[in-house]
Amino acid sequence: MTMESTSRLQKILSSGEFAVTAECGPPRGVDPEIIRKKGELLKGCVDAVNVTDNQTAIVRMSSIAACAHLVDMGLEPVMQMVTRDRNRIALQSDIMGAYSLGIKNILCLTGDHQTFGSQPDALNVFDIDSMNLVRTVKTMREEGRDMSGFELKGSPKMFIGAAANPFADPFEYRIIRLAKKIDAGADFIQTQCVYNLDRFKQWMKMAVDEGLTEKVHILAGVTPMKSAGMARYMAKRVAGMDVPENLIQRMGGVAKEKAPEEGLKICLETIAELREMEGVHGIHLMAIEWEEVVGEIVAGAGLMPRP
Amino acid sequence: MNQISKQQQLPEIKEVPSRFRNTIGKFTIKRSAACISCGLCAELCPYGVHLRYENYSKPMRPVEHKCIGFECRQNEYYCIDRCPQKALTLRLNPVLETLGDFRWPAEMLLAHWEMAETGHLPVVDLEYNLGNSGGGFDKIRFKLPDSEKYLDVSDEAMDLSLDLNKRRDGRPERRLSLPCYSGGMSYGSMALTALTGRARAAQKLNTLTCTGEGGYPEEFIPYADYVITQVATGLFGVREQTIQYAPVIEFKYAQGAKPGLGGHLLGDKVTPEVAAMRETVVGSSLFSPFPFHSVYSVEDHKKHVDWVKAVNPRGLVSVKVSTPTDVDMVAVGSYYAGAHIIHIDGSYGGTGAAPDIAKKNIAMPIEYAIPKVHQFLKEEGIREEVCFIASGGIRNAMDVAKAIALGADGVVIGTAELVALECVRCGNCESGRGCARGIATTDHELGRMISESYAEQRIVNMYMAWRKQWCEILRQFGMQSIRELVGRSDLLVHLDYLDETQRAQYQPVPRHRMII
Amino acid sequence: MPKKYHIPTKTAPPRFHPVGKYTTVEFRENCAGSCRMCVKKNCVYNIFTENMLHASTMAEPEYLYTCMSCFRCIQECTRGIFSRAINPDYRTLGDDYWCSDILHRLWYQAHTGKVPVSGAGYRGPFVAPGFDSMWTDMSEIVRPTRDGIHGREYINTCFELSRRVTRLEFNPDMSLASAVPPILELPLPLLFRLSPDLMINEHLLVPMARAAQVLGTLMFVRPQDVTPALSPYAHSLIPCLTEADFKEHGAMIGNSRVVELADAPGIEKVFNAIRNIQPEILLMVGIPLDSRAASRAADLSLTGVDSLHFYADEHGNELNAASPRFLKEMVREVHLKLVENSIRQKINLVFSGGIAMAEHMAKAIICGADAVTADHALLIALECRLCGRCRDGLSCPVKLDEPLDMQWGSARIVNLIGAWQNQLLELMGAMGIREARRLRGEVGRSMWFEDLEREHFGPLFGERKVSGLG
Amino acid sequence: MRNGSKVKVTVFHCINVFSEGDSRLAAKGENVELKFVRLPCSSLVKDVFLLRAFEAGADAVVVLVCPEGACRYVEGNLRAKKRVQWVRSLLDEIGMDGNRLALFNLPPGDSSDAKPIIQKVLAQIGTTPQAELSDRPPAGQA
Amino acid sequence: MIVAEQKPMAEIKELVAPYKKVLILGCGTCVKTCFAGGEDEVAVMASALRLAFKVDGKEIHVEEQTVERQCEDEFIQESAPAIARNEAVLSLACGAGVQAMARRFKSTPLLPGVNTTFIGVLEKPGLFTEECSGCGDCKLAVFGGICPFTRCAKKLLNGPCGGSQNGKCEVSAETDCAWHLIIERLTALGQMDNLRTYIPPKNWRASLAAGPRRLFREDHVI
Repeated sequence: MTMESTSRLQKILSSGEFAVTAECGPPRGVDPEIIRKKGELLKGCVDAVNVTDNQTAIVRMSSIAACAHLVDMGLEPVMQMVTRDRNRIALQSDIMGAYSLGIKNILCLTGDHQTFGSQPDALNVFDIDSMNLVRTVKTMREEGRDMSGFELKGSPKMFIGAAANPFADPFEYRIIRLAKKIDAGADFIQTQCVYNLDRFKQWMKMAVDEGLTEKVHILAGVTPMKSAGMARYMAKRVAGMDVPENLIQRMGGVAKEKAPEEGLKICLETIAELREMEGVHGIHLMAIEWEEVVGEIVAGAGLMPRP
Repeated sequence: MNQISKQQQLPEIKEVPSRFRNTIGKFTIKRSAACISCGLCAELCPYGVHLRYENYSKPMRPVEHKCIGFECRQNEYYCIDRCPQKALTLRLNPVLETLGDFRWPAEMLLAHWEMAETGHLPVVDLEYNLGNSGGGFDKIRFKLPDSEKYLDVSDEAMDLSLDLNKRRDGRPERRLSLPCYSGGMSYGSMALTALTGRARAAQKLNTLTCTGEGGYPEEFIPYADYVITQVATGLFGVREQTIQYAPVIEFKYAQGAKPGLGGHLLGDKVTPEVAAMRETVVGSSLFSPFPFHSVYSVEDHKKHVDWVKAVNPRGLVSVKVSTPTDVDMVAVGSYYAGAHIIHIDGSYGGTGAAPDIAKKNIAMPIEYAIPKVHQFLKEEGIREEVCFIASGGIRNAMDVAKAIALGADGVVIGTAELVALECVRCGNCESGRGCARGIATTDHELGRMISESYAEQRIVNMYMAWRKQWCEILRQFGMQSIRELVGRSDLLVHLDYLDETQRAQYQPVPRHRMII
Repeated sequence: MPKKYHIPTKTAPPRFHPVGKYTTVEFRENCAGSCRMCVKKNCVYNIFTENMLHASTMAEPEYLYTCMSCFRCIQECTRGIFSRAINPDYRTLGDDYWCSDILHRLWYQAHTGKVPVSGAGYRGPFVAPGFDSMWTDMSEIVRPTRDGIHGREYINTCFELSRRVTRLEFNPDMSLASAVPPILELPLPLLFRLSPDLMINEHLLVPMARAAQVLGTLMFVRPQDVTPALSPYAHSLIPCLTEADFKEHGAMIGNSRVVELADAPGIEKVFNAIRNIQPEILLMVGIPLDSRAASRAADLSLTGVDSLHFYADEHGNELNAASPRFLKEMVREVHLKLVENSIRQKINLVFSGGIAMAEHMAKAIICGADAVTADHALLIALECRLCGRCRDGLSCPVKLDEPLDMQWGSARIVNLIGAWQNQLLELMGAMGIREARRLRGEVGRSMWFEDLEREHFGPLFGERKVSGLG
Repeated sequence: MRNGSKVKVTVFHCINVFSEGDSRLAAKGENVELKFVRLPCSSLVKDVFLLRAFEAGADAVVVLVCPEGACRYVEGNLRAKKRVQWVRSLLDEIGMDGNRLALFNLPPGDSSDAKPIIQKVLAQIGTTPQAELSDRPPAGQA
Repeated sequence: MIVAEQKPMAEIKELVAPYKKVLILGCGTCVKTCFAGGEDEVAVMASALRLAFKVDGKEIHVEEQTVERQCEDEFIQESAPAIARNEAVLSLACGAGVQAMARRFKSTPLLPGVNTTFIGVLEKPGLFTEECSGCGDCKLAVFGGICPFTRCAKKLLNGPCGGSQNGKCEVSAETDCAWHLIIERLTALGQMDNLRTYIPPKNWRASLAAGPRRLFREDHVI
């Protein structure tokens, strides 16, 4: 792992400390206060805030701008960037612009398909895939050149993240793909929400066996469930999610008003198990539109203070 | 002794599949879109109806002619019931309604295609012994045999041979291994490959084929010892040389398909090759005169026979005539003219094109002529001195056996050999470019549809299947040689001559409403 | 020898798509027919090229007439989507006697003027009722030439409607004492008649009369059907009159060579009245072919009539009988009755009804007729499908109720008769018979099913236990 | 009902359900003019046949097929059904009532059901013969 | 082949409405095979249009013709007399065919009767699937003969996204995940190593990115 960037997240991870990041979706509008409010909630309980890029293909304030607001507040953002909406020209220019605004972390994604979002009629771009985006950022960072080989005046010293989904099919191939992303230049990996711990363990073991955890920091995705309905929805409707039936039962087994409490309980149990797992270097909390609960979870997991 | 051992070397049977992509079967199997390509049907079917090739997950279209149909229901491998998707449907093939005719019903055609393909009698339940004509052979049955007489000998030990020369006149005593040989089909009427294939099959089977009246193509020369040279009224392509090639020379006076008419080849079929062989003009219709313009009496006839005998001192002479009311007299006349073989061609046969009016109306069916001639030759005391051959509407092995039991020594086969080459009897031998199936055609493109080896082996296969049937008949009557069967009309019954209780013992006459 | 008789034929294609025999059953959903190996493109007979045209008028979807049933499309289609069925319209064409096969062949002959030829032997039943239980003989070594080449005699198909004189009488000076009767020789033992069972109109009669003129034969016609359009052909018509109405049609009698009178008791009494109108006229009496026909013929033969014309029904069956006998037996009965009475030579016999094919003409003559008439066959030559719609007052699918091209119509009929004549020549040639006159009553040159069974199977199998054809 | 004139119905039928004689008999209706088109298999009703029947002036088109599972060609009647559905939707699209076209499964050889079926179709389409459709003023001017 | 589907009748009616004499011109190649524009479809379209206008009380004269290929002048020429007789042409060919016609017949309005959808195959009776996008830079050898550019909703080159489950694409449960198929096939071929190597960004210049493409075969030009 090359130590090139000046990212705080990177420092924490490379120091061997268990890292905590949280997700923050920009608003469907222009009001920066909403971002700031979310930032306040997360301040002091996470190491970095992960800002989504038109997630689920719904049009929102741009990730770059939202990140810039957080930088202003003294928080460290992780800028998500999807290849769905930009061709290679826009991607590179946005990366340079973001860095110039003080954004030090990037999470390179392909992005959800637009058919699920607010604009299914849109033309997708997918000029390059996430793998190539990772490599592009790395090349810019380490060689100081853009994709065309042009030498840049100053290079974005970004800490590069990529996503992995241990629960998608075909399972055997998932490790190959992880290795490929690491080869391409990923410094950290953020996984899909972990509910099925058995399968996650199996995946982690394969990653450890392949020696991949030596090369990369893996942050396990964790999402607290608010209700049995949400559990069922994620199990059925969200692509790439694996919510075991026993968890759905468990959520459904308690009274409706008690459900959020039960969700948090599951979440804390999961974090506890994750912390024991070899190769897991941190967690990524995706409390979707429920940011106020992040502090409670981090505290409950005994991970305070942050950073 | 030498003869016998030669006979026992039976030609090899080799599977020769259809030339066509889709075979026609008695049953049809449809695979619906519900099929999930699991391949179970292909694993189950022992008859090879469902094929599934490696790395091709979908089973191929069913090989319908191998399917044994509804009787398969009792088997645990019955694909229709076992298919997990219920995607297969079995039906009687409706196309059979449009195939075949009264004399050659669809099932008889299918069975002969199968025999020619495999060399065995069909596994599928097909009626191949009886036609739908409602008379003649279709009403004649072998008597129920006496089970005590059953002779348990192998097929190899059976003698099915036919002696062509019984005159003991110093000419070769030619013996064929089968009680039949194949009829004249002329160069020009048929694809050359099919003709040569027939000659090759004749060699393999130790029997004969015949040039017809279109001349002697040089492709026949390697098989010359198995090819009859026909001398017909048109004398097309007849030369001293071609007479000298042949073991048997056949005078064709008349033919059953168009008795009293000469042969004719329409202009479309007279290609440059045919024209050269027949020494005529390309594209001009060729009509053979009728009769021999130089023959107006038995004496004239004898003159011809003597001439041929002088040209070819080792040749046997066959005289082919049709079946007028005085066919018996004609036969005896031919004997006195010096013929070794008397060949009577009945009215319902023929392979080539003929006016419909002639095929249907002129001269009598062979079923009547055989006993008439046989009896007359006996009365004249010369039955043992001639080889009496019948032809014309003799379709299958059972017909052959019946004809022999009625009094013939052997028969000549035409149509069945074409059916072995996948003729559908559509009857369009002369129209346009000739046979659309590449059999009776001189069209260069269509003629390429048949290869010599295909034709040879299909014909060999069919006769080998027939041989099995003949052997079984002989065993049932305690005979070891087909010569014992000649004239044994006492072994036959005719359904119309039985009272009702007796008739019930025999297979009834098939009667289907047919549209032809 | 009369001069060489030759019938000029010339292709006359059908106006309507003839009802085809086969139709392909194919599921287009499985194939759009754009494959390089498409059997529709490769059909040897090119029958699929016009396939869409058949569907283009919804008057009636027509199936493939031209399909020759070679099965190559069925067997070679890469998707195996073809099956074949018999066209249901073909199945129901005509009736049991005038079956679809006969209609098809008549259409073919009227179209091309050629003898129907096919390969692969005979396809029909061993024996069938009617004329199909009788075969004609052949001769191995004698055959007259059919067309008189090299100066040899050709086969003569003439017959006469003339008055028969059993002997000539001479005056003492050896001059002829008896009047020489008029001679009317027709080149073909076939006359025309349009059966009133189906359609009769001017559009049909004119081309037929013209064809009769071209062929040198005569056409029976009812006076009520005669229109001015027929006047150019008056010489080729035989008016069918009755005792009651002949006087009204004197002009017609004057223009004709033969006139027919419907039989009635005492009909012979009006013969002289007609001869008074036209002394040269030949008289014919029309008699229903029923159980009394033979004795009536014997009676009438003595009355000075020249010819008798017997009417069977449209299927050639005896009239007014519970289980009618067929033409074959009926002709035989009439003929033998006259032979028995030694008056056969005095009279000419013409039979009508059920003459559907060329062979019927020859076979009826063998049974004892001098000539026969073509009736439905003529209508079929003009594409009639015998659907019977006209009997129900419905429109004709081939528009025979509307004017048609006279040239075309007569060409179709000439073609048909040309083909029939050729076939008659084939049969006579095979028998070695040089004159149609010699064929008459010559049963020795034919073979009958019952006789063949008795003579050839009797000694082998004993006595037949079933009646008829079995 | 059209003034004085009969309603025209074209019936396509598989000969297995409905024989020639039956169709001739049935054709002699009172207020309905029936036209029968015999087919060796109902699958031969191409979509264009159905449309052309309407073009030729039919007020309704009825397709009579064998019961499902009884087709000699196994799937002919199913295909006829699909095509009828497709043409019905096409008729709806072009502003002719899809109900003018109907398919019925009849037991083989039983023609007694045919008349009520045809009456049913006629009841479905109401009383507007096709000819009167074209007499209507063009859309928008009504 | 090029797969197309007929436009809805309402749209076609609108296109045709201004004209009184229209030639419906089919194409006997790809669109015939996908049941969108062969002789049969032309006949159905003609019949349906006539009926549709009859219902509206309008008259229209419709002529039908189908040529072997509408994208080649040699075949287009066959339709020239019919085009001269009509006011407009409703072409049931693919977009290429319509444009080839437009180039040849300058004064006749050309109306497209089908939507050209994709280059595909007949997967099973009645189902056409897109299998090639004509990108001009074929890499099927690497992917075991299955094209991820076309058959993956995200055009991914370096492995599947996280959304595929049970071998199906996240975008539609009816679509096979192309990557699933690739992995299955490469496993069977023993070529999984193909997927360990990194596939660089695609050169889209060979595709539509560089504007309309041209293919010039100099060796075929004298």
